[in-house]
Amino acid sequence: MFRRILIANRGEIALRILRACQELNVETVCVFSEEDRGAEYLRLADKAVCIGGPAPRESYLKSDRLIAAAEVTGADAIHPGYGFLAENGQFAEKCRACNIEFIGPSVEAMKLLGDKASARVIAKKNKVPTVPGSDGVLEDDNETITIADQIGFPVIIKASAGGGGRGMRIVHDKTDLLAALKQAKQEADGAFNSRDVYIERFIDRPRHVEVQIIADQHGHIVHLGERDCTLQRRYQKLVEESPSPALDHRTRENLCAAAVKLCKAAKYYSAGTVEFLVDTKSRFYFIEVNTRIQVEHPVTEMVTGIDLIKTQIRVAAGEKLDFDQRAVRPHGHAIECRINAEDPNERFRPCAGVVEKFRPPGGVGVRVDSYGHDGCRVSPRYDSLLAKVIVHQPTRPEAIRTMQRCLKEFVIEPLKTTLPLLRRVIAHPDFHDGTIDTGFIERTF
Amino acid sequence: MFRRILIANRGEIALRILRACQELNVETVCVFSEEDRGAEYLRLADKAVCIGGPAPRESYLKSDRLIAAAEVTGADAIHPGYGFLAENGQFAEKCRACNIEFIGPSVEAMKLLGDKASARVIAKKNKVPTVPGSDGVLEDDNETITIADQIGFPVIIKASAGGGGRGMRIVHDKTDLLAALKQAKQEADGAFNSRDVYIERFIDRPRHVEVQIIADQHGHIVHLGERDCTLQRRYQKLVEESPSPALDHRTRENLCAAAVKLCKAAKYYSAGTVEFLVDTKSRFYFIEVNTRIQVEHPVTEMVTGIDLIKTQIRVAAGEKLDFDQRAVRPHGHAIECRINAEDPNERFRPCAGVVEKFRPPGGVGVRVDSYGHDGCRVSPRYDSLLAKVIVHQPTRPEAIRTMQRCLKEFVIEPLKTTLPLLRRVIAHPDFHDGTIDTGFIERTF
Amino acid sequence: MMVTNDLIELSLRDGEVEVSLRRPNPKGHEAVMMTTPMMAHPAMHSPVAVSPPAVDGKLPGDVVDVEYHEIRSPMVGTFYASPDPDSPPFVQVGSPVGPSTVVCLLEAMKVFSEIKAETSGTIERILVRDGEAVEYGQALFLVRPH
Amino acid sequence: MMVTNDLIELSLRDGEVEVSLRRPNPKGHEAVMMTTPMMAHPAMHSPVAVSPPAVDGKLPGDVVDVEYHEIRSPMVGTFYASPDPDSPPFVQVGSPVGPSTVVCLLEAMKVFSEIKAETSGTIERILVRDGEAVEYGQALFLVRPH
Repeated sequence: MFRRILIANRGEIALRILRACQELNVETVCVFSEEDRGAEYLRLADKAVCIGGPAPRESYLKSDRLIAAAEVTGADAIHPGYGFLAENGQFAEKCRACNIEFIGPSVEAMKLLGDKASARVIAKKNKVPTVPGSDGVLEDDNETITIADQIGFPVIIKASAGGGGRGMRIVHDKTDLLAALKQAKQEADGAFNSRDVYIERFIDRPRHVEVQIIADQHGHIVHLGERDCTLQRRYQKLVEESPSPALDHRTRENLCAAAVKLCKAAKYYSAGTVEFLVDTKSRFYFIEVNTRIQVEHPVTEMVTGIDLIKTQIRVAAGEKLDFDQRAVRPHGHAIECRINAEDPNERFRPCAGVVEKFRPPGGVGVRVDSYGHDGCRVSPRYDSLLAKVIVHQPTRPEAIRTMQRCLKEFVIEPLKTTLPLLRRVIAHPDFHDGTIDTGFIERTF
Repeated sequence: MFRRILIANRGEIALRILRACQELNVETVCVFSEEDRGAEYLRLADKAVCIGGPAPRESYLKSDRLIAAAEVTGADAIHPGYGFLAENGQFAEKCRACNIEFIGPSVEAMKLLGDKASARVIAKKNKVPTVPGSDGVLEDDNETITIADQIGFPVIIKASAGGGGRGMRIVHDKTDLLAALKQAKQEADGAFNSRDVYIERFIDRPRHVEVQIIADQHGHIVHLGERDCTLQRRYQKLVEESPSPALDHRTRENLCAAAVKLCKAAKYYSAGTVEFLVDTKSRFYFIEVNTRIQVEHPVTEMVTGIDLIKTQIRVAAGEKLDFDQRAVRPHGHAIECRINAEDPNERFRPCAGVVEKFRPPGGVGVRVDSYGHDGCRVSPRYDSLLAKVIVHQPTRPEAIRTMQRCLKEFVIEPLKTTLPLLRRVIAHPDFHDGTIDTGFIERTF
Repeated sequence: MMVTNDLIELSLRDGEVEVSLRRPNPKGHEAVMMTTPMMAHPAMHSPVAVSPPAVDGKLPGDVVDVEYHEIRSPMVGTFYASPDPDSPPFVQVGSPVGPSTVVCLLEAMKVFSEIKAETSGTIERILVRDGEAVEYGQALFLVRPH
Repeated sequence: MMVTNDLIELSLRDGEVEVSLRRPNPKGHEAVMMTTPMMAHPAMHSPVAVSPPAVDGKLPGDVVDVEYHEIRSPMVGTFYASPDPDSPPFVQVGSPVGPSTVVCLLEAMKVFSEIKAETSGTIERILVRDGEAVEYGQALFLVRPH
């Protein structure tokens, strides 16, 4: 096991990793930016090191400073958390070149699965379903027509350089295809200075379901079931749950098996997540792999009873998984809500300032992961995630009820947060019925 | 189900019951004394009613005021929590006479099992082992010798009116018996103005192990395993855990079966606890029944996943248990530490005042039941219990490690608490080894 | 139903009849401390300082340093202003009261208790309505001392 | 090992060499803001106001309104007072410095960076020991301006 781990992150995930290290009897070094100086969670670390200015690129994204901090404090491993450098292969490579273990997958696996295009190739090779599409830039109109016919309508045209909806066109009928293609190329050119577009099958009203993987460096790989993260606001997950209310037993088995197959093919170890879209007919399509721990990992911890961060650290230290697939028996239902410091009336602009009153909920089956407390500061420079409320109950209706109770109980003043929105979302009959899709929040609220 | 429950208690257990009610969609009425006016947990209740002055006998013990408060607020049930009126049969009777359900066992069962002497009679009748003893006051010297011979040495002589060690004499050898008897009688006379004494087998270095029972009004009764509460300070439990580290499988089965048999014989329903002493040879002896929910109930909730307060309310409303004995499958290990506002340097005198800084621990498998927060007031008039830290992990060593981490993380300022003592206790090798007995703290710290 | 004799006997047995008088604010402030009614949100239970003229336009005069007394509820129950539905109320605004003047009935667990003023003066305000639930310590009347 | 030429080039490539100067307290207070060394408990990391005469008896004079400048670490690394173990230190207490005077080396990831004073004055105090680890923003020297 490692002697001392440097935690290259901040806020709730830094605290989460710190607690895991302490339970493994590993010393901790926390880094902080000048903006985070004095944060209470730093008090719990064995050492705390200022690494730079408030802006992420001056501190938490500065790989050399992080490695230097590990060197001067004698840390033999770095946990990157999520965000910042967690999926940066070069950083992982640099760490290991300096004899500091990067707690995550091998650089090879990160590159293979972390890159969308390469992951898609591996998926296809291993018969993991992907969204049918052009597999690259469309060259001419005739090719487009041929491919669209193969894919089947409706299709969606997307800008290769794009994101956020710009340059996208949904085409329901072949006769509209070429006109839409022209428009999409023009839009892509205007927005991204590139006319490159590709097409995919358009998945209407999909659910977002992902599979948690954990694997050691000795070839043992298991999945820990799925998380349903369909409840999103502008591609940001807001509510996650496990098991998915929309999967039947067989789809679940196939989905998890596909995720394992993909990771095995890439010789993946550490914790990772394989993300899928599931359509209204329970067909699933691989979209991407997150080669790190995720914000919503506690949902899986609650239903499986397995501490993902501790396990991730153990396998990084070369230990074998001490459980196999049969020993993973999820029970009950868990839901997580993300409480962001954002103003719903100001188009969810992050709110910053001092939290004067912070009263998290408690009780049976309730966990709150947060760095919050009376008097804590929320910085405008970083992710607005202030707290995660996770509940675990025997059944989904009970879990929903407990979450409602918790959201009612939670007091954060005076900052605006997503609490009021979440209260409405969790109380909505469509959420209870499990009949939502990824566009639910935009359509409904 | 009830429409509205009045919670006839305060502090952490009032909050605990309140949360259970909310999850059952039952409205809540909280009562409070003038001393507790403004307490934050009252804010969570649907209604809050002041029932009297600061002294318990002027408020929380005033049964007529509690019932009047239930009547004027339209509450159809009263949850007594623990302490105060929770084991008062007259109060239970009065409630029901006013058509307000008392959430607890029948008055008959309370009387049968709540009274030590009568419970002992039922235990004997049902072949539940009790501490062998004189079953009443010793009449003369000859009788004493005969009985002591039957019991077997060592024996302990106790004052019938006594408690707290006074009038007690341990006798290891027959030749010392009569002299000790004379001394004990004199001491009893001096201390309690009564020469009545009785004898029992002296159980050397016992463990305190108790069995959690839950039963409905339709004849279904199950046990939820045991709790080991051996770690006590002056007969006050400080640390509780489940399962007991000292029981083998067979003893556990027999112990739990004995508890069920006893409660069944008394037609007991609701939650209840059957307490035993276990000697160094794994022989167990029934001591008493607590006909109410206990402070340490969360330990059982963590290992079984069953919400005891919700279940208690459901069976009080006439519902059947929705699980049977086979469905109860405790997993992992749970430990609870009681954080009392007491000064260990002042012989554990309760500390009162304002908590300026309250930073409870969190993380995987951690639950904190507390009414504490920055700025909360701790009154000298009530129980000094400020918080309960409960941890749940796959194994006992992991649970101990998590508890150590939590006790380190917990900050309560500026009041003195049992935190420093608990940190030393949990770190003690004898606690790790599970080789302690009820006298451990007095001997060791 | 309202057999007053019985009630007093019963309530005395329970030691429930007692009237606590709120002393004027020690700082000599013109405000009267009041507790809000039971049904209000508990966060509002803390005493609120109110300038008497702002409370009720009918309060006579503009003298700001009057020290009102409160007659507060010694129990939890239901407030009745009159001995029975067909009778006039025990007291009204302007009624003079002495220590033993009965000002209302409080009912709890079907037992009616007569509440006495325990102070002398004139009823300035009645703070609860007939049939309303009251909690312990709740102000029922404001009395302007002689 | 300490090939200074290489180091500067490398460190410049990484954009690591930068010196931040702490301005005097805007309120004109006599205190100098200091950060405590990295190894200290983080709770002590917040800047501490210290009156210069109390920091070190050797500080010359009793003038309390001197505005010292700090030379602070622009990076995380190990502090070296001299170019190599056998050489004298770059500067000592009393040494005059100008903006381009090299005051120490900082090593990180086997790269040595020369740190310049970036201010003019006299070295009043050296706040870290040779070979000590320093964090970003940590005060290394106090400079009494001319």
